[in-house]
Amino acid sequence: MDKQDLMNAVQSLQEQAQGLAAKAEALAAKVTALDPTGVASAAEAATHTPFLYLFTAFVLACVVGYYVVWSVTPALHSPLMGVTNAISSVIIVGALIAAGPTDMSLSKVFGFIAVVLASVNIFGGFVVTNRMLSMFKKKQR
Amino acid sequence: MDKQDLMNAVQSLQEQAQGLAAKAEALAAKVTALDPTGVASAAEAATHTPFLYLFTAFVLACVVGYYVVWSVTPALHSPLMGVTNAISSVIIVGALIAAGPTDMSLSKVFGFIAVVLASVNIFGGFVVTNRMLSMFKKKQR
Amino acid sequence: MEWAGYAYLVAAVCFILALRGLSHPETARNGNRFGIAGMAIAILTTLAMPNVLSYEWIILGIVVGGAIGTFIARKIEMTALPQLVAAFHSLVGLAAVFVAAAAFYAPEEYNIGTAGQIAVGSLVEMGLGTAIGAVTFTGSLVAFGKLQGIVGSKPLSFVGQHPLNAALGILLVALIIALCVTQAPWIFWAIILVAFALGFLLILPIGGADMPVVVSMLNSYSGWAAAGIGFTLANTALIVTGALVGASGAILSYIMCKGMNRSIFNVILGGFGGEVAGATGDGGDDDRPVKSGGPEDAAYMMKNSDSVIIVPGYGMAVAQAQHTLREMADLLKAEGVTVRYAIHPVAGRMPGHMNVLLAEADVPYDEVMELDEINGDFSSTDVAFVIGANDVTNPAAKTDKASPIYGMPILDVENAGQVLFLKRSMASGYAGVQNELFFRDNTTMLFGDAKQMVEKIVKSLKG
Amino acid sequence: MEWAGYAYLVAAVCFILALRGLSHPETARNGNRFGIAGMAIAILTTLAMPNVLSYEWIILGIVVGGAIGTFIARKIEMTALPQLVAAFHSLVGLAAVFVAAAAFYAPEEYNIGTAGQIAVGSLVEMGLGTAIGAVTFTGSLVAFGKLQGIVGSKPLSFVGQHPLNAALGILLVALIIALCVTQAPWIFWAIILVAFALGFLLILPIGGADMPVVVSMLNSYSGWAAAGIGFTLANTALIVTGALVGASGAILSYIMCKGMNRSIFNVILGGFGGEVAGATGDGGDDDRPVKSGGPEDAAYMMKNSDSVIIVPGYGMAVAQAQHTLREMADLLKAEGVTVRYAIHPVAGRMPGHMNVLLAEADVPYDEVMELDEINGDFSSTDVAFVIGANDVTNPAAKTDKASPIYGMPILDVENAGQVLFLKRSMASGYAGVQNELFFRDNTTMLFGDAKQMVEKIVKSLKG
Ligand SMILES: NC(=O)c1ccc[n+]([C@@H]2O[C@H](COP(=O)([O-])OP(=O)(O)OC[C@H]3O[C@@H](n4cnc5c(N)ncnc54)[C@H](OP(=O)(O)O)[C@@H]3O)[C@@H](O)[C@H]2O)c1
Ligand SMILES: NC(=O)c1ccc[n+]([C@@H]2O[C@H](COP(=O)([O-])OP(=O)(O)OC[C@H]3O[C@@H](n4cnc5c(N)ncnc54)[C@H](OP(=O)(O)O)[C@@H]3O)[C@@H](O)[C@H]2O)c1
Repeated sequence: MDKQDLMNAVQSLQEQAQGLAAKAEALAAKVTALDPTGVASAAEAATHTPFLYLFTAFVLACVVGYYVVWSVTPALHSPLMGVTNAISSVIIVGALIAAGPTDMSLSKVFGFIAVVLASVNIFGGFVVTNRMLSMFKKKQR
Repeated sequence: MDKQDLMNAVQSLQEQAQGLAAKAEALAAKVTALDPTGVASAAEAATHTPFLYLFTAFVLACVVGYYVVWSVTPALHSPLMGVTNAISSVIIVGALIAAGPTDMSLSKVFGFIAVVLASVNIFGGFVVTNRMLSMFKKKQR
Repeated sequence: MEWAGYAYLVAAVCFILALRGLSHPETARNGNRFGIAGMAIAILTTLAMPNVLSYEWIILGIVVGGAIGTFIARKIEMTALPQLVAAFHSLVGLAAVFVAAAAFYAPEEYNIGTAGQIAVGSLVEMGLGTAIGAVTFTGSLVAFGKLQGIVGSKPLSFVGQHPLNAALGILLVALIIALCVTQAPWIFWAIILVAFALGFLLILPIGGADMPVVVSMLNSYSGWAAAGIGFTLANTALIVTGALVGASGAILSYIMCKGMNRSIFNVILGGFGGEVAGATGDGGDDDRPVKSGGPEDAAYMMKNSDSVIIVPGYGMAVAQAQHTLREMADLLKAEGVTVRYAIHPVAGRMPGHMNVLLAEADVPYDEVMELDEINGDFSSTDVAFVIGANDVTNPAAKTDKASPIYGMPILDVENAGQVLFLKRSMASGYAGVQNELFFRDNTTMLFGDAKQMVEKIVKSLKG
Repeated sequence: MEWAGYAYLVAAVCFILALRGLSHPETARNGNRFGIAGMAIAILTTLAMPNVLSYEWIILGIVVGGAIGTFIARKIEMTALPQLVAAFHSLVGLAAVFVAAAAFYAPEEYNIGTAGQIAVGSLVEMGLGTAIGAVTFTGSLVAFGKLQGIVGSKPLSFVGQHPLNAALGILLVALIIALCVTQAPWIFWAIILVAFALGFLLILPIGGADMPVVVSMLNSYSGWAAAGIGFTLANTALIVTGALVGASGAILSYIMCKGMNRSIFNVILGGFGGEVAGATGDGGDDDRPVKSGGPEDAAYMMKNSDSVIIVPGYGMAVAQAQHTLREMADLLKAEGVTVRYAIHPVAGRMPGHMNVLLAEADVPYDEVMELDEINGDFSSTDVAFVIGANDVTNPAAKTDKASPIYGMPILDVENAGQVLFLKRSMASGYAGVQNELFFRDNTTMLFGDAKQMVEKIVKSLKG
């Protein structure tokens, strides 16, 4: 093995190494290119469900609401106001999420206040409706 | 630069190259690991929408169906059968997808037959309903 | 493809509006237009999908199918509506089978996997859809045959019928499970064949007169099948439509069963219609005297009354007497008589049957009353003219706990001053029970074919 | 978390069933139980979410809020229902504002981004939700004040009121857009302040008597706001509930407006209730003679009749006369008189107001009839006893095209043999129009407070 051979070998090795490095870099780029899209899109699919489906539910729920409310007997329109008042407090769901974390924060305080307000409505609405409804009695007693 | 130095340099180069190769391999593995999950999950999210949302739509649609059908006047129950017959042929959507590809295949033939059958219903159902409905007239003519 | 989802939603809303329109005759035609619009939107949206590329066959299919459908729908007699609906239904069932088969052989088009590697959830949906579609196909064919008179309308019960059907049902379930495991094409075809057989065997034992309930039930099934396919395709239009059709069929079956005071099981287990023939003989056995009259008597009686309520039933439909009946009513109205029609919810052989026939004869729909609206008015009416109806006037439904129709609401024709019963004989009706009213003092029987008799009454009124 | 979605769907179905139960008094209590179950499911599901970790504050909040709510709901007088609903509504509005604020400061909890980096779609939803919530809060507060009599019930119109409101509305929209662009907290708070002001200014000019329509409308808004938050949280329970509440409020507003024969714009633009005060004076100007009687006359007249229909109105509610009225009806029934109640859809000041008050006084609901059911029966009734009602009996609604109530359906008390009008004066009612019936021959006026007068009638019936 003479000097020339050695130099050649080293050079070729260097070239190979360079090629590998380039390949690795390209791969790395590919990985970083893939990673965000892959993970992000999966995350998006998991957390941010397609608006279309929520919108479909909303449209159908509006139709349901239309029919179900028109079928309420006029004599019970006051209890209807009570019940809708109670169930509209289902936004307590949002309040609970805000009040949920262990650490104290501004949003936790807001969440707590919202929980209190919504609870007043939930209990008040259902109790007053129940009071009204329990008064409605049939004739033959 | 003596032989020893050269050998050391070559060796270190070889080691570096090996390290690079290993890294490249690892990266390649990572890429293959990521690629399928990433692409597949994105594809899944796009094509196979969450069952939950379809099920929600289904439940709400059942409630809508309940109310909307009960509100049909008994005098029009025969046209109702005609219309539901016609609209149940909306499975033509599935038939069209099967009949859509350019290449001839067994499924394309099936799709074609289904298109014909569903079309009979669609046209027949709407036409006969229209015939029935156009006969319903009010008094003062 | 996001927009396609919205377009399908619009189509679904159109279908809801189509049914909503039927809540009143005035809005009904608009409703039908909504239905057509919804279908057009659904079809065009699908055609615009990237994987639908070749249109020749599709257009050919729609043109051929559309022409056939339009032709049949134009030509059909209104009295043949029940069998038409049954026939159309069988086509929907068959179409569902073909769609499922296409999905089985080209799953990649539907994004549910590749041939032999179909997602299990989709296989379940597909297997169920195929089975329901196939049952609907043969079941509706039998119903069609019975209603059209091709197959004998008598219930064909045979020994071991229920165990056999149960066995076929279990086999079907086993095959669907096997399909999910093996994905073998022969199992797919076996499912279709077994379901075909099941459809035949399930419906054959049911009496011809129960066919409307059966048709309605199969309608409901086909709706649920469509919803199932909707899940596979993640298609809102299909899911909503399926639910609408399913609900419609179920509710109409319920209304019919309630109107007949029978449970749906009683209908499906079959054998009921058979009693009709037997009981008809029984009915004739009654030797008590009845008062019978001729067309002139009827014409005289009605001409000299203030108000007449016409109660049409199955016999009017069979005799196609609606046009002549309208003529008779017009003549009476010209004499200053108030004429109205009272329709029982299950008069005839199909829900709303009488209303369509009367509408065909140009009877304005505001003269046609439902049971609840008019039942109180019989007592202030001079003549009730019952034409080809029987069960729906039978007071046994109120008094005789042993009667098969006990508990069914009836039209109180007995409260009218005079009752005219136009029918061919003393035979009983669909439920096979004798009608007490025939023997009442204020009843006059007019024996004869409904159409011919009314023609004679018309002649007598004219001259 | 897939199961949570199903749990929320179950909660949504429970809410649908809750409203469905209200279609009949017999199923209504069960319906209320469904509502409670749905709410429990929604709350427990949320508590089980992985990001809800600390329960102390939540439990404290629910206990405190629940105790307050239960206490108020138990103590409240049934006549104070309208203001109670208004007060509760303001709380819902405020809660929505706080939820939006929480989401703004901790968006990561809601998966809508990080502080200062919130998804634009969510910001729009949040901005709208906050604005609607804030308007609901102050608007309902004003409505509460007017109904409770804290704020003058007179419409407080002022010059430039409509341009000012329009300007505030535009400012609100601009702020929401700015929020989406800059995500600055001060803009968020500005939205809340402007919306608070808008709520005040929008409702202040509306007359006290129109408050029920306003309350119902704000109810509807709060429903749509809840649905909006539902989109942000991708939560079916919220979306469905929001749509239900939205529909309910809209339909009740529609029913009230139709019952008053006014458009919703007419109500919202305000100033109507003001005419009441003025017109009341006008009504008194009429110098035509009226026949007036005392409690003994009324007692004698009713005791000697076969049937009496009682027509309660706002005056009965104000005077809290329902219990005494029931006593009077019992005494009459003991004398063999048929007693029924006729309720106009907008009698009183809130939909279904009279029904609740009568139910409170133990009047069985099958004696309480709706307009359609009973209107034909007045002509065969001896005495119509109108207690604290006025507009809902005014025939001007049928005859006088110039009248503000023209076109509104009315109870035809005039057709009864005798009409008794129990009220304090000749003053007109809510709509401010004179009632022709007072001057009819078959009318007797009973001047006095409803409760005191009925007490006297009772005494006279007893002794
Ligand atoms: N509408 C539905 O959806 C539906 C569905 C399923 C079952 N059903 C059942 O069908 C029955 C319907 O009651 P219905 O009162 O309309 O009919 P029905 O009780 O079956 O009576 C029909 C009567 O018409 C007479 N008739 C038959 N052909 C006639 C002709 N050409 N001219 C004159 N009279 C003729 C028959 O007596 P003669 O033989 O003496 O002439 C028979 O008594 C009910 O029992 C119902 O439960 C209805
Ligand atoms: N129900 C709803 O949802 C709703 C909502 C908004 C508006 N409104 C409107 O409210 C009105 C309801 O009609 P209505 O007939 O029930 O009421 P009204 O027309 O307002 O008449 C009530 C009458 O009760 C009398 N009154 C007041 N206090 C009384 C007392 N303590 N004792 C005896 N009488 C007393 C008043 O006359 P005196 O002053 O002479 O005693 C008045 O004429 C309709 O115009 C309707 O459009 C209803």
